[in-house]
Amino acid sequence: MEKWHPEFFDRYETATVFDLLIEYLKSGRIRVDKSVNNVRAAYHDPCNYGRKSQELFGHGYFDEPRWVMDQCMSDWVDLFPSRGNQYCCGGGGGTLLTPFKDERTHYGRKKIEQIRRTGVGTIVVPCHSCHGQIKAIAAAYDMPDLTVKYLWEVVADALVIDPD
Amino acid sequence: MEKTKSQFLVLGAGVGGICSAIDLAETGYSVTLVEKGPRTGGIMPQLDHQFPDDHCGMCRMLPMVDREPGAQTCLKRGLSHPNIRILTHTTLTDLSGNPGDYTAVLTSVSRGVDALRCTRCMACIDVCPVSVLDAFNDRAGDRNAIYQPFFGNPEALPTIDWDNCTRCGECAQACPNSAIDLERVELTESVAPVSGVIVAGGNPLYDPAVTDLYGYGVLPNVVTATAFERILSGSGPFRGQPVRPSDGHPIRRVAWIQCVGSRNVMIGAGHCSSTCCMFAVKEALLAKKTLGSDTDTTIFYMDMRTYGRDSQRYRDRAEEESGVRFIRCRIHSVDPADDPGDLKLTYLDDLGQPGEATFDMVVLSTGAGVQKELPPLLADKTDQGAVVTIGPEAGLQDIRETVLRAHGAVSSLLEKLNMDSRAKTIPKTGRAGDKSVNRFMQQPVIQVLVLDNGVVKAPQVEWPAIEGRLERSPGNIFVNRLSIIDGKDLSLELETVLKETRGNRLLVVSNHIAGYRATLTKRFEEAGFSAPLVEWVDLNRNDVSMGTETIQPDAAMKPIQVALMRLLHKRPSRGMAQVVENSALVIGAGPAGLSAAVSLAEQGVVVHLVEKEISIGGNGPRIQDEHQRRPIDQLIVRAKGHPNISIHTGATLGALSGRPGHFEGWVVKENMEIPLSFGAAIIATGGTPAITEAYGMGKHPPLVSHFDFEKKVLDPRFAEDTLNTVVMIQCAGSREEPRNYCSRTCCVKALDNALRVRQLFPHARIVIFYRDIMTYGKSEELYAKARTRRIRFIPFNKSKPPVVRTEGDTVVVDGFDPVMGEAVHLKADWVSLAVGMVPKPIHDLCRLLEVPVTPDGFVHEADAKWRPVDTINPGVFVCGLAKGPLRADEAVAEGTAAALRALRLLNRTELAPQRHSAVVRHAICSRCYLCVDSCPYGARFVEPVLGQVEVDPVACQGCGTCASVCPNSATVMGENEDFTVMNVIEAALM
Amino acid sequence: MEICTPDNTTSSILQSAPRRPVDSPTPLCLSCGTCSAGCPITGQSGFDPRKIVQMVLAGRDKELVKSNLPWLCTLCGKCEYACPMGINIISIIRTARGLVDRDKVPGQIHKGVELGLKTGNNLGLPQEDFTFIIEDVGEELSAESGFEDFMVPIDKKGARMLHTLHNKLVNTQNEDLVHWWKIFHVASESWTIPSVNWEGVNWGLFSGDNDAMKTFVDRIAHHMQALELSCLMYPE
Amino acid sequence: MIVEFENTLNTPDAVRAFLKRLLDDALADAVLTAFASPHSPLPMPTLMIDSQLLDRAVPLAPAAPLNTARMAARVLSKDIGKRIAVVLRPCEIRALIEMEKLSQCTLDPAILISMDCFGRMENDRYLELAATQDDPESAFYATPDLQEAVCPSCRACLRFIPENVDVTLCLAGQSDKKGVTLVSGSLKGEKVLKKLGGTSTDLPLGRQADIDRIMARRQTHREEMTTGAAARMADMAVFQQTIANCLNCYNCRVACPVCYCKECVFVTDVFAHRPEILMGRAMKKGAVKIPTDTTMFHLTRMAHIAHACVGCGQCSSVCPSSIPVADLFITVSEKVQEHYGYIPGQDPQRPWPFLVVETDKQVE
Amino acid sequence: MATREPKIIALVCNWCTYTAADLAGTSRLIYPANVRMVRFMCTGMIDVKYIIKAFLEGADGVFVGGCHPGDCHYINGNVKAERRISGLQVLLEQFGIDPKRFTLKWIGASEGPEFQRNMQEFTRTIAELGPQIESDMMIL
Repeated sequence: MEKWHPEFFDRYETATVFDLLIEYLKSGRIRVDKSVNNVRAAYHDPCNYGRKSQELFGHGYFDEPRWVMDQCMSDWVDLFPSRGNQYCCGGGGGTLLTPFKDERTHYGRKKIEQIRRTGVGTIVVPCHSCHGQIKAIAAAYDMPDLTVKYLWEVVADALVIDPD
Repeated sequence: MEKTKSQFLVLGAGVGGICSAIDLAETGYSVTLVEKGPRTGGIMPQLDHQFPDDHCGMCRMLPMVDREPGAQTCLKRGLSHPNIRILTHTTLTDLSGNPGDYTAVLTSVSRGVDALRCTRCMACIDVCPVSVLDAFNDRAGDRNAIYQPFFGNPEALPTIDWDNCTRCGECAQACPNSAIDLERVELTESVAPVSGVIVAGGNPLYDPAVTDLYGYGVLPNVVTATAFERILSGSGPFRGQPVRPSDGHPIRRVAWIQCVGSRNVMIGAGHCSSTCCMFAVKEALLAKKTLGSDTDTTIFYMDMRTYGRDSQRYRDRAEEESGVRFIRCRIHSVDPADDPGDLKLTYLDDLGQPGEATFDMVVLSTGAGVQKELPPLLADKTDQGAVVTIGPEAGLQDIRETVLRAHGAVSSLLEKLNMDSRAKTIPKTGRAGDKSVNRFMQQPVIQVLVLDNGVVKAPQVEWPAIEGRLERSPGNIFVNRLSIIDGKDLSLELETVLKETRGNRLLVVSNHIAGYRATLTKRFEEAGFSAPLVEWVDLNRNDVSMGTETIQPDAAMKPIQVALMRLLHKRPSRGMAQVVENSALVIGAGPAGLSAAVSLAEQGVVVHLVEKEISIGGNGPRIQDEHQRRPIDQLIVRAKGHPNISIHTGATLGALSGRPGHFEGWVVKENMEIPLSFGAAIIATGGTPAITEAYGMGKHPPLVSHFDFEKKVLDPRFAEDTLNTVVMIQCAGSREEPRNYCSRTCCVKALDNALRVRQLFPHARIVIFYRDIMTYGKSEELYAKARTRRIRFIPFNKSKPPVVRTEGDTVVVDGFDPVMGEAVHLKADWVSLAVGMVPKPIHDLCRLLEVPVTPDGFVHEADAKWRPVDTINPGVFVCGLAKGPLRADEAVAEGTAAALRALRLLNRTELAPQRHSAVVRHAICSRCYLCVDSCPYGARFVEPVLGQVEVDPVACQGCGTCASVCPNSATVMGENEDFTVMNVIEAALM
Repeated sequence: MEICTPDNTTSSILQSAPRRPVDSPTPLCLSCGTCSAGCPITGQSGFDPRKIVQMVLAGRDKELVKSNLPWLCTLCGKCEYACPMGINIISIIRTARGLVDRDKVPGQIHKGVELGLKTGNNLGLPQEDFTFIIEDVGEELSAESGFEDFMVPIDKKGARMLHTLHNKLVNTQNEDLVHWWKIFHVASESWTIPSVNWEGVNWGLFSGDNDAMKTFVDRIAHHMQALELSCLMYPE
Repeated sequence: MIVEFENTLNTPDAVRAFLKRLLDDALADAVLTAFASPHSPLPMPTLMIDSQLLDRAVPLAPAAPLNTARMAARVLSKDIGKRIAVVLRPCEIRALIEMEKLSQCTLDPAILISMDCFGRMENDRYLELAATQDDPESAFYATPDLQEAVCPSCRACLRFIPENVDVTLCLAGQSDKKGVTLVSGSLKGEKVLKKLGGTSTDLPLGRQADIDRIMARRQTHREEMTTGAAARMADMAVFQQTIANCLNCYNCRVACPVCYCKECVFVTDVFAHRPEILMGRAMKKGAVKIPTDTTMFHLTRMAHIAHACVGCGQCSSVCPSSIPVADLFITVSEKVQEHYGYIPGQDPQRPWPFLVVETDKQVE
Repeated sequence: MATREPKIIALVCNWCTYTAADLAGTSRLIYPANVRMVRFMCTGMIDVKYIIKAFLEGADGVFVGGCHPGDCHYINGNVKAERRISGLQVLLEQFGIDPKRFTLKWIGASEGPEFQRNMQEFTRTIAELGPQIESDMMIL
């Protein structure tokens, strides 16, 4: 975007999913009740929002999602490693669209190991690829009970809906 | 300027600072050693073991003579030298004036504890509620905000860590003597005149907490190398019973990750930190020793930089005998393994195959951090020559290099200030003044000073009972009791006692003496009781009081009796002082020898420079790089023109007799014998390129040594030929038996050659087969440069070297590239072999000089780390290639260092016999010569006419081995004569 | 500056692959193995980041492009994260992907790109089907309490925010469409979904196809202008 | 080389003839051997140059008022270019070899001659024998009963066959007591025997059997002796009793061939206590015996040389208080020598054991 | 007499074991009070006479502490001492002095806890062995 439409940023605002969620939560446009999400969860940093954003734009979205998690999860933990040195789910870079399923699954073992070590039943991601891949590897590595949720999904789940 | 009052400032009391302070002090100057932190010693007190002998050995840095038991022992516990004043918690805040006459302003921060009132009961430490990560254990343990910074020194004072102290006042309340003042006070003093300043700021280590790769700070079982050594240490957080920090499980598997914070341009650390490789090997062996030989120890490395003379063998032994695993792969990051606390590392093995291993602990070999800038205050003055820094430009240094640099810094400082080396105060440790000598000569009359210290928590003693017993003891004993507290009431009374006493020896008995000792020692000296005439009994010492509050007279009398016995047997030193010749013999006029000769000559020493070849300069003039050669050319010019240097070329040392301080011998030159006498000798005989038959060297013309290849490349005709492929093979014939050492210079030369070829032939194929690229320190940048210039580097292991063969007229090199996972076959126009260096034959010379030689034919130094240019012969020093492979600039630096060490000897006008050296009683000596054989220093020799055993009082270090093999006490040890010791034992068993 | 490679050939990958924004010198690979040690698929089907870098440095572009290696990588950047020499490994791999003949791009990536270019979404879903699905899910949501007045704002001119969609939500995982809609609704956000070119995923990034990438980006810009929107919500 | 010499003469005469030949043929410049002076039959070590005087030499006399090794060491304290034949008992040879290790002598100029040793008598016993026999040498040699009358350490000696000598005089197994069989033990010895011009022969037939028989008897004696001695020093209290009559005369150490000190440490100032020290000790114990340090002396002497004790028994022979010093010494040194794996006199190249430092324990 | 406290004398080298003892002291690692320490420059200077003397003066145990092999300040004085002392042990055993009463240990300067451990163990051993036969007339 920067490369091809440098004028774009002068004309329009842009917002990441995190910016939006935080904006809504901080301004009070939405309210959440974290007791709804009462299972222990872990958060996974997608490469694109985290490490690669850090590399390309000088800012990795590490703290933002964690702030959101704090708002709407009653109990959540980090994987290890996390943030900049987080393991990729194994489904990035378009590999979900390639026929190299075995390699992809092999790649995913690292993610599974990470999740297993935390002992959580739910993993929260803010990325479609990660969502799909983690579901796939959970099946491949015999963790059928692992729930994979979008970050906005846990927000939506915890939304306090005024009766009026 | 009055030269006898010359004093120097040394900033920083790490290894370099202590070493230069001792050098200056022993050369006769007074030194103020300034340390910002709470203690001296730098990193050393944290480490118990050093490569290559796996022991500390720091004490070997101390002067080997003139020792008083207890005065100077373990440098970990602190430094004590009569010419050195130590100021901890102190910084230099101003420096004005001119070289040779500076005025320094020093600012000290109070420790918060009154040295005189504190009884070292440590109640303050016990109650302190603050717990901080202990820097001494490199965060592997905790300490309080009030703590004892010195290692194992019973007299060291607790100190408040002002940054972490909450001023809660618990300690002040717990202190029985109100010794604690919670107000931080800064005191300023000015010191003048200061002749020069040595800056030994040390090098900070990289802090791995700034990266998340290794989980440092998050995973408790990931520690730094320093912390791991603390964990293994008996004085460390686990008190010698190391366990895994996370859960107290035994440590069975340990991995080291090399290059943490080094060789990483992404963090601005393009350098190699030089020391970490050997540190890791040492730690791996230490781990095996401490944790059991079946401990799994694995080192993940890029290049194992074993460039020291003894390092390669050490590493090989670690691998082959002790089973330390070495894996050539840089580790990406540390992951937890499935079992809690375990750590998992993934890597590529030597064949490029992926591997995974689980460890209990991961040790980060952290390198040098960001070098502190020299404060402008000092930076401004470095040009003036009287402010000298100890090599910060070279980055992190091991002990040996630091010690060498310290010697060199002192040498160049003295040289620049043009100090007349013989106008100075001779150190007077333990040497008796006039009055003391008289006292020594008298029948022992003992004055006992009972110093009753009124502070609470000092042991309570029933003094009258003790006094009564003392007075009843046989012999002439007088007792006076003085009350002291806070140093008050001491001065007048003490003066009177010392003035009026009939005693000629002093026994000080007190229930708490720490803090007073220095002042009292000075007062005693003034009254003519030099240190050897005084014995101290501090009943507050743990081994006497055993922590009890009241000491029974019986218990108190034990140490008192022992001290009495020792005093009764005090005797003056025997033997005649020997004149020292202010001249030196330097053997070999290469870079090292020239440097030593010029440095000595500049300081007023007459130098005989003896060179076997017909011209001087050694390998210097053959150095092709003009930038490297210039300093040596300059040295040649300076040596030739120096009035204090006489040069004998085409000459060798023919014979030698005498002893340190005064040798006599002759130099053989064209069948002429020129007699010479000199006070010290410096061996600088150098070395030559090695001859090898490796890879068929000598059989095929395109196979040349890298020295010859360098000449070819520099020949203008070289560029005229066509050139397709150059192959270089490193470590040809070296780093394996029988020449199992790194020659240190070959990698840099190969890189230089490769880059030169690249410049001439932009399209040539240049391949370097290497085992480990030894570009330590800044030369790593050269390696990096070569990597960007289309030079292919292929690693190989000792067991699978590349093969050189011929195909018709062409030479072909076959190898395997583990990175690409493929075999390579290279038709080479040239194959350049890094043949390495060997020392010149020196066995005959070393026999003459009574200096041992290593199996590789190098001169064996006194101690590889702590006394790198000394030999066990105190009058003989060594530098340059004769001692081990090194670069020309390093040889020059070693030359200066050796000069300084020689100067320490030559600076004295005479050598007084040491009180602790051995003496032979010829009348009863049976001449069995067991003592001669058992002397570890070769300090004994047989006088040829009568066959008497003579002791060289300078070479003798007072170890007493001779006395213990002598069945009839015909050889005796200064004050530790048999009857003294036996009476002491008897007293101790009362 | 021409970057020469050790084996006397030049690498076009090395020359065209963008450098990393960090201050890294000319490709200075010490072949230390950090990248490979950290990569979860090192050793799988011959994958080895260090080898890829060394191949490029050796000018062996063709060999690399012909292999599966570039496609096994998830471009996750973990290798680069620890590379002590700041090598642009990801760019090198992406550039290598771009040099593969388009018909040899494995799997659905290139097909998706082509469909996306042609139809506005990587599935090639016709516009009617899309609006049907979206509205259907919207209706379902309005059945929930608190969302009774919910309607999916398609092509709503003058709205504040553009919301693009990941094709998989439209395709198979409709149930996950509603999370954002709920949030927007409760937050009373003014937002819209374009009825055409709604694709939120730029597969050009994956295939190494920079031209396609540009086209997708152009479309976003076009939406913003045409629908008079003021804020772009980056695709998830 | 083995030579049968002068088989017509009786053995002592044959030995004397051999020694004479050494001087007459200039194979040696001097002979050091036992010599009975006109004043007393008790033989004294004597350095002889005149071959005629050798007629009065009694090399095989079963007496040794002195351990001749110490005397030999004086003659051999340095090499003055003269070859000296020394005739010593095996124990004396061992002592001499130890002496050389301690630089007390050089064996280069020496021709070491020794014999199968049947022991020596105490001086008074020998004088008795000499009073009754014209030729006590031959009588002793021929009478097994007399051979049982040697001193206790000889009776317990297991190393009565010479080692490390140039020439051995074979006495065991010579049934006819005529002549002597000479065996060379070195090149030096072989040269001497060649020059004598004898013909090479075999060892006496009954020699080994004779040796075995003597050995068996001595082993019994030795066991008795060590058992007895061990009981006399089982603990410090018993040991005190054993040495209670010691006068601190230090005769034992003067007689000892390996106690090589010019002056014993116990007569130096180390043990010449000042009055305040003596008073101090008296105060501590209530009383102090003077001379002091008796136990100290015996233990220290053992500590100094137990590893080198050759078992000659001179210490006991000279003790005025009849303390069985040698028994104690032999018993203790057996253990100490076993501990160090060191046998005195066995290997001239081997240094004293506590001087050996294992190289792997040294600093590199 | 039989119940008296064991008398133990420790002959230690200045550089290593004495330093370790100090370290034990500053670390407040208490060891039994019946240990009396005599400091030497090097264990290599410990004469056999000293040890005999100690036993004759009523020591129930003699502890010799020096630097680890290779760490001797004087190159190898410690290993020479070891060699000499081992023979003396055998000798004294003949006089009923249990070899356990006389031990040589390497304790490095940083091994304060090791020093404490050794002192405790040695004292325990000596206490178990009971007092050495003591005679007032021992100096005989």
